[in-house]
Amino acid sequence: MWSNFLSASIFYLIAIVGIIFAILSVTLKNMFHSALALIVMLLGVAVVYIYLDAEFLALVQILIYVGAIMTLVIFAIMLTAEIYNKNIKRHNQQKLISLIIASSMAGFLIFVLSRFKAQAGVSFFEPLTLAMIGKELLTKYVLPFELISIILLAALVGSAAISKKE
Amino acid sequence: MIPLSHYLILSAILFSIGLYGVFTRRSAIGILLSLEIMLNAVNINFVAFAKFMAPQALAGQIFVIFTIGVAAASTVVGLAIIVAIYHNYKTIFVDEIDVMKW
Amino acid sequence: MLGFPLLSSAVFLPILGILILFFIPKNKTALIRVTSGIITFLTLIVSLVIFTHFNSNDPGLQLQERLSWIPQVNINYHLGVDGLSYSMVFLTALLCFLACIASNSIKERIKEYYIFFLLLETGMMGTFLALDLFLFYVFWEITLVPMYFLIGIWGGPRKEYAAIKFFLYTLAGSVFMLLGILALYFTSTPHTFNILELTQQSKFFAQAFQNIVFLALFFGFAVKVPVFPFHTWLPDAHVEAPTPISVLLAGVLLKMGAYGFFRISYPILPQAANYFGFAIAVLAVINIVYGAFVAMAQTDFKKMVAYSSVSHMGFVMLGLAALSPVGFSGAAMQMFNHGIITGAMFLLVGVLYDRSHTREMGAFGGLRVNLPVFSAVLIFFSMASLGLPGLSGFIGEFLSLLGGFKAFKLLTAISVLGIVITAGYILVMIQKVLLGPMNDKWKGLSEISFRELVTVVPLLVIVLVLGVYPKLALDIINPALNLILNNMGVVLP
Amino acid sequence: MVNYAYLIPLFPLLAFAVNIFWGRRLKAKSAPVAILAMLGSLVISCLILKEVITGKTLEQSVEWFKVGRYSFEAGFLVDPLSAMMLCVVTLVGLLVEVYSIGYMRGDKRYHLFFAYVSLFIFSMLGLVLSNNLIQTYVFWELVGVCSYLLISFWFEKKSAADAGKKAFITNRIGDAGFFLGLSTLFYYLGTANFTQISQRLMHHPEGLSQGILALAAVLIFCGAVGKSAQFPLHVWLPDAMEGPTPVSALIHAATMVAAGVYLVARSYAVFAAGHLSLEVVSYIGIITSFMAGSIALVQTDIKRILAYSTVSQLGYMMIALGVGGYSAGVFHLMTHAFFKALLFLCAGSVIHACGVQDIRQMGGLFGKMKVTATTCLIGCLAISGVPPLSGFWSKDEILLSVYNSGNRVLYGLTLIVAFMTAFYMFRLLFLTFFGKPREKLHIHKPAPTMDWPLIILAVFSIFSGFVGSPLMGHAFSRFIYFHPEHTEPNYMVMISSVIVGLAGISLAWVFYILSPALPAALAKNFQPVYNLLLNKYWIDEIYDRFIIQPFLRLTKFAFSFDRYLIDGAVNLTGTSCVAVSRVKGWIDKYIVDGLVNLIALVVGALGEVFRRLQTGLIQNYILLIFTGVVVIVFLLRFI
Repeated sequence: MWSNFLSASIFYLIAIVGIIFAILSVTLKNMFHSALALIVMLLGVAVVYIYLDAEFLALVQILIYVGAIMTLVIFAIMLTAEIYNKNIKRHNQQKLISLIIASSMAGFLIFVLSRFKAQAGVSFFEPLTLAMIGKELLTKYVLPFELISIILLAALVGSAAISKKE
Repeated sequence: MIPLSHYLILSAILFSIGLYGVFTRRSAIGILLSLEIMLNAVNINFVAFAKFMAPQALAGQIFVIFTIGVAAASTVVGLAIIVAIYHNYKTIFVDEIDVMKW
Repeated sequence: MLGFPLLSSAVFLPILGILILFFIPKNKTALIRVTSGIITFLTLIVSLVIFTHFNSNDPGLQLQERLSWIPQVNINYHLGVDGLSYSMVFLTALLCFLACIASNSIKERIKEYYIFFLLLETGMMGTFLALDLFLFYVFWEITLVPMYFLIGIWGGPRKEYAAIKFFLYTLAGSVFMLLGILALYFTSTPHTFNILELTQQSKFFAQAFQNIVFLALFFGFAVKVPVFPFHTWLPDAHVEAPTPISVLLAGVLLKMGAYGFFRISYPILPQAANYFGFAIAVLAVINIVYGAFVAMAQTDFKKMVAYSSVSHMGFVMLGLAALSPVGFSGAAMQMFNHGIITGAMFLLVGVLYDRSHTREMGAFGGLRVNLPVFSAVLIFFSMASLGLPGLSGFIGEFLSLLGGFKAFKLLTAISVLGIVITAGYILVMIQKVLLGPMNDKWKGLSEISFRELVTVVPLLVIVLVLGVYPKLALDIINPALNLILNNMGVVLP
Repeated sequence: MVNYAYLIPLFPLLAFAVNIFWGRRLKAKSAPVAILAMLGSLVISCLILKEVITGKTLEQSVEWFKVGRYSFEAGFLVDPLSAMMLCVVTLVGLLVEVYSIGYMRGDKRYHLFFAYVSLFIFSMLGLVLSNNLIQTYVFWELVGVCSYLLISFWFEKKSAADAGKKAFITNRIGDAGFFLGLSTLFYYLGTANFTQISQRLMHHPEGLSQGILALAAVLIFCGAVGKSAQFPLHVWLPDAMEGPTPVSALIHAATMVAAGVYLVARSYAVFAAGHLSLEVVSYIGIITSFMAGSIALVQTDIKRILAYSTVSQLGYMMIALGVGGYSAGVFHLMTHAFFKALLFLCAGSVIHACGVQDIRQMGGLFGKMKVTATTCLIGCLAISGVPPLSGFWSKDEILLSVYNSGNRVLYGLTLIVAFMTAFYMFRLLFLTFFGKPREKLHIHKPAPTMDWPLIILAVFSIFSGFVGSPLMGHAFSRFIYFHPEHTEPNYMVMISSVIVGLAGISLAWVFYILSPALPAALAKNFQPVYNLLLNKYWIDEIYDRFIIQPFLRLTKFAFSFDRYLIDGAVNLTGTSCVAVSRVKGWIDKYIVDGLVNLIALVVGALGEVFRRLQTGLIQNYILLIFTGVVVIVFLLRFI
């Protein structure tokens, strides 16, 4: 029981940390800082994946998001934004209304979801293994798998073409 | 045991935060970051539903893998576009790029 | 029945030429001119080939081509040729070819010019060959559009006025014509646009109906002929049009009206033709005398020739009204000859105008001194125009008058006055332009060039040959005319 | 030989073709071409005449063209009348052409002259040979054109060009009548063939009244009036003297103007059938001959005198035909052709020699131009009717027929005309060749080619009369024979004509040799008459004032009528259409279109408001989208 409680409380902690860092990420004036905050949030999401018995996804989350994408984003920030100039406004004038809309959205969703009772009987199951994921990917989902690799390649070439100086 | 609704509420909160970021960020990169938040919120939904509704199916996890892949691709392209815009307009603030106006 | 659609090829060869012209760049003017020349020449050749397949003893319509076009309302693509239409087809082909050569004087927007020119030829050919009223109407209208542009773009100083007047006037006429055609269509049983079938049904049409339809058609055709008082578009259009177009206008377009009477009004509505005979004769005589009077008053060379056309076309109407073999032959001959002679006159006026840029007859004088060849040719055609025996103009006038005399003695006696006045204005013209002391102003005027001579010499030969031996033409035309008269119930001896 | 009659006109046609196309290269050689052709025609004509005298006639025709029931034919008719005319035309033609070699030498359009003359001869011969009225009409007109071309041969002179035009138009007026006449005949008889016309008239066809026949005859006579310069269409002939003199001799004296007489003779059957018509012919003839003769009395231009003389003589022939003296008229036609051609050629020589045409400037030319003067004297004697020259015999025949017709007034008038003829001819002769030179004129002697034709014509003028004289038993009238004529010689008539002629000559001698001052005094005393004659009865002026000017005004009026009334009506239709459409346009623009514009305006205003939403800022859009989503969700959930 204790372990259950512990794990639950760790989850809520992680969730709150993730939310806080997410908020930081969208509100911080320094773009570099907000990128770092985002990394923290992403790590938090990885933990949530572990809670959901998706260890492989957690790993992918850390490797791809934190390791690859965020590095890229930081490079882009370095290249473009004047990070240290505090005088530049980082947010536009529609903050208030955005807040209202976003929070009402959230409130509404919470309102709905909180009344949502999931069915029981989800506790006994065989854990899904990495091998099964690999097998599925190369058999049932081979076409989307190949497609995604092509998309990645296209994105690679396309981004190189776009950002090339005239 | 954490109920499904809590995962979903977490996801909803994250999504709304991302939405707020998209609404308010002036910098294009900031918007991109907020988008990542939203994507992650969605991914949480996928995995959570997969775990609670169809535990034997791998579809949820595999979808997330694809989503991550597509997100990576879109981020890359988006960043490239931002760099290109920066070359042309010497700014990455989207409220200064209003050529789509009437 | 011949396998090869000869008549269609005569009609659509110019269209082919237009398609070829589309692919020739605008600035290759020489190529454009040569191409159009070749196309018109080929059309002429086709018209001669038609003659070799033409049996002049057969009075009916030959070489017929018939395709269903709009079967729902019984409209056919139906062509055919008889002696009467052959003379017109040949005239069209010949004058188009010569006018095409004469078009060298056109210097701007050449490609468009030739495109319109060839379109005009198709329209004229089609009008003379069509045996379906609907098709006839379509071709009739086709001629209108290119003519409008040809006058309106390449014309003289008042070209817009002339072009619009021409267009609206003839359009107003053809609207009535269309009404007449539709009336015929809905009255015939079974409904048909076929001229031959309508001719067969002519006896079932009531007199009153015939009269009304005849008047409607008359208005359409009379504008084109032109019959007094619908003639005022003619001087304007003729004067403003460029030379080759005046040639076609006077040479061919006017004949379309008269041809309409021959082919449609008279055979299909014989009783009405009989009923209105006297009225038409009166108008014809007014045409002859009045046209000559007005021509006499002109100082502008081209205008004089234009009004002389009014006068000469009066003979056609007189011959028609006579409703006898002699009158009809005269009218048909006069149609052909007027085309040739007036065509040549306009060409010659053009020759003079190209050099001097004036058409005031009074401004010239004594040109015969240094333009002997031009003068000889002009005098020749002037004599033909005033109906000198031995030249073709005489035969038409003579037969028309002879036919007219049988039917309307007094009217014909009055119209003979027209001959005298014609001599008057033609001679005044010759004197003003060619005779008298030489005007020093025109000392430098160059003689008629070889190319210009080429355009008039064939006409000259025709005028002479037909004048001396009219049998050539009459033997082709007469069987067809006799058939028309027979169908109309005119008793032939 | 008769079968080859068609060759006669063919030769000159050939010569015409050669000269018109290659004349410029032939230059002086164009004359021999024409003359050779003429010679050929003359030879054939003479041979034919010889055969015709033996009683052979021939009519041949081919179909020219056929319309309906009518066949129009081309053919030739060789009978005594045409055979005689052929010889006269070819002979005079030949002599005139020979004469022209000298007369036209050095002219710029030398070859054209011979071309035209050849064409004229061709047409004239065609006219003579025609066997039907339509063919006659064809050549009739052709002859007129040649005349036109030759009169205005020196077209640089305005007067020549005017004269040509006048001649042509005046002739056309007559031709119009001719045309109607032939149409009438053709319509009622169904044929235009001379022989068939005569035959059918003999059988008195039904429906053909005297009146119609007379009308047809008079209409045909209109043509003759035009061509033969009879009153009232005589005005062109004196003006036609603007042409070269040989042309005047050939066309306007000997041949073409005689065509009118020939036409009347040819269609005499018609005239004889319509009674009234012959009277018309004789009255026109006497009016013409009297009027022209009196005008000739006072003219001073040598050619004009001859021209009026010609008109007068043609009137004479008409009188003869009118009173039934068929052979007399034709006989005079022949003799007149010779002596009038002779006189004209003489005049030509004189003009050529001294360069002036006014006889008052001449005088005393006898010594310098012996051949010309002598032949001219012969011509004058012949025309004055002095026996035994040709004119005497033919004039006597005419006087005899007039006398026999019983119309004494007519007879008296013809005698007066004969007197006048003798007077003015000798007036011309005396003033030109006798007395003293009135002005110093440089005289060049005529070339021999100009003298020889004179001599030949003089010979014919002397002797051609004998063929019709009682001495040879009226051989001519028996040859030409139309119907039995009174051929008994009447010595009273004969003597009276001689006396009248001699009286005229004597009076001229008194006036112009004996006391040259007399004419002027006479003119002064009879000023009005003198003026009347000098101004040719003011006929030209009357025509100009009462016919030509009103006509021209009428044409101007017709043109204005056309321009302003008819075309005005058309334009009015056009303008009123435009006006109506203006009104409709206004309605369209401000009412119908106004509504449309109002709607557009409202939409535009709204757009002006709502376009504020279109900021171009993507974030605004997203915000709005989600606002929408939220609102919708709330609405769905709570309402």
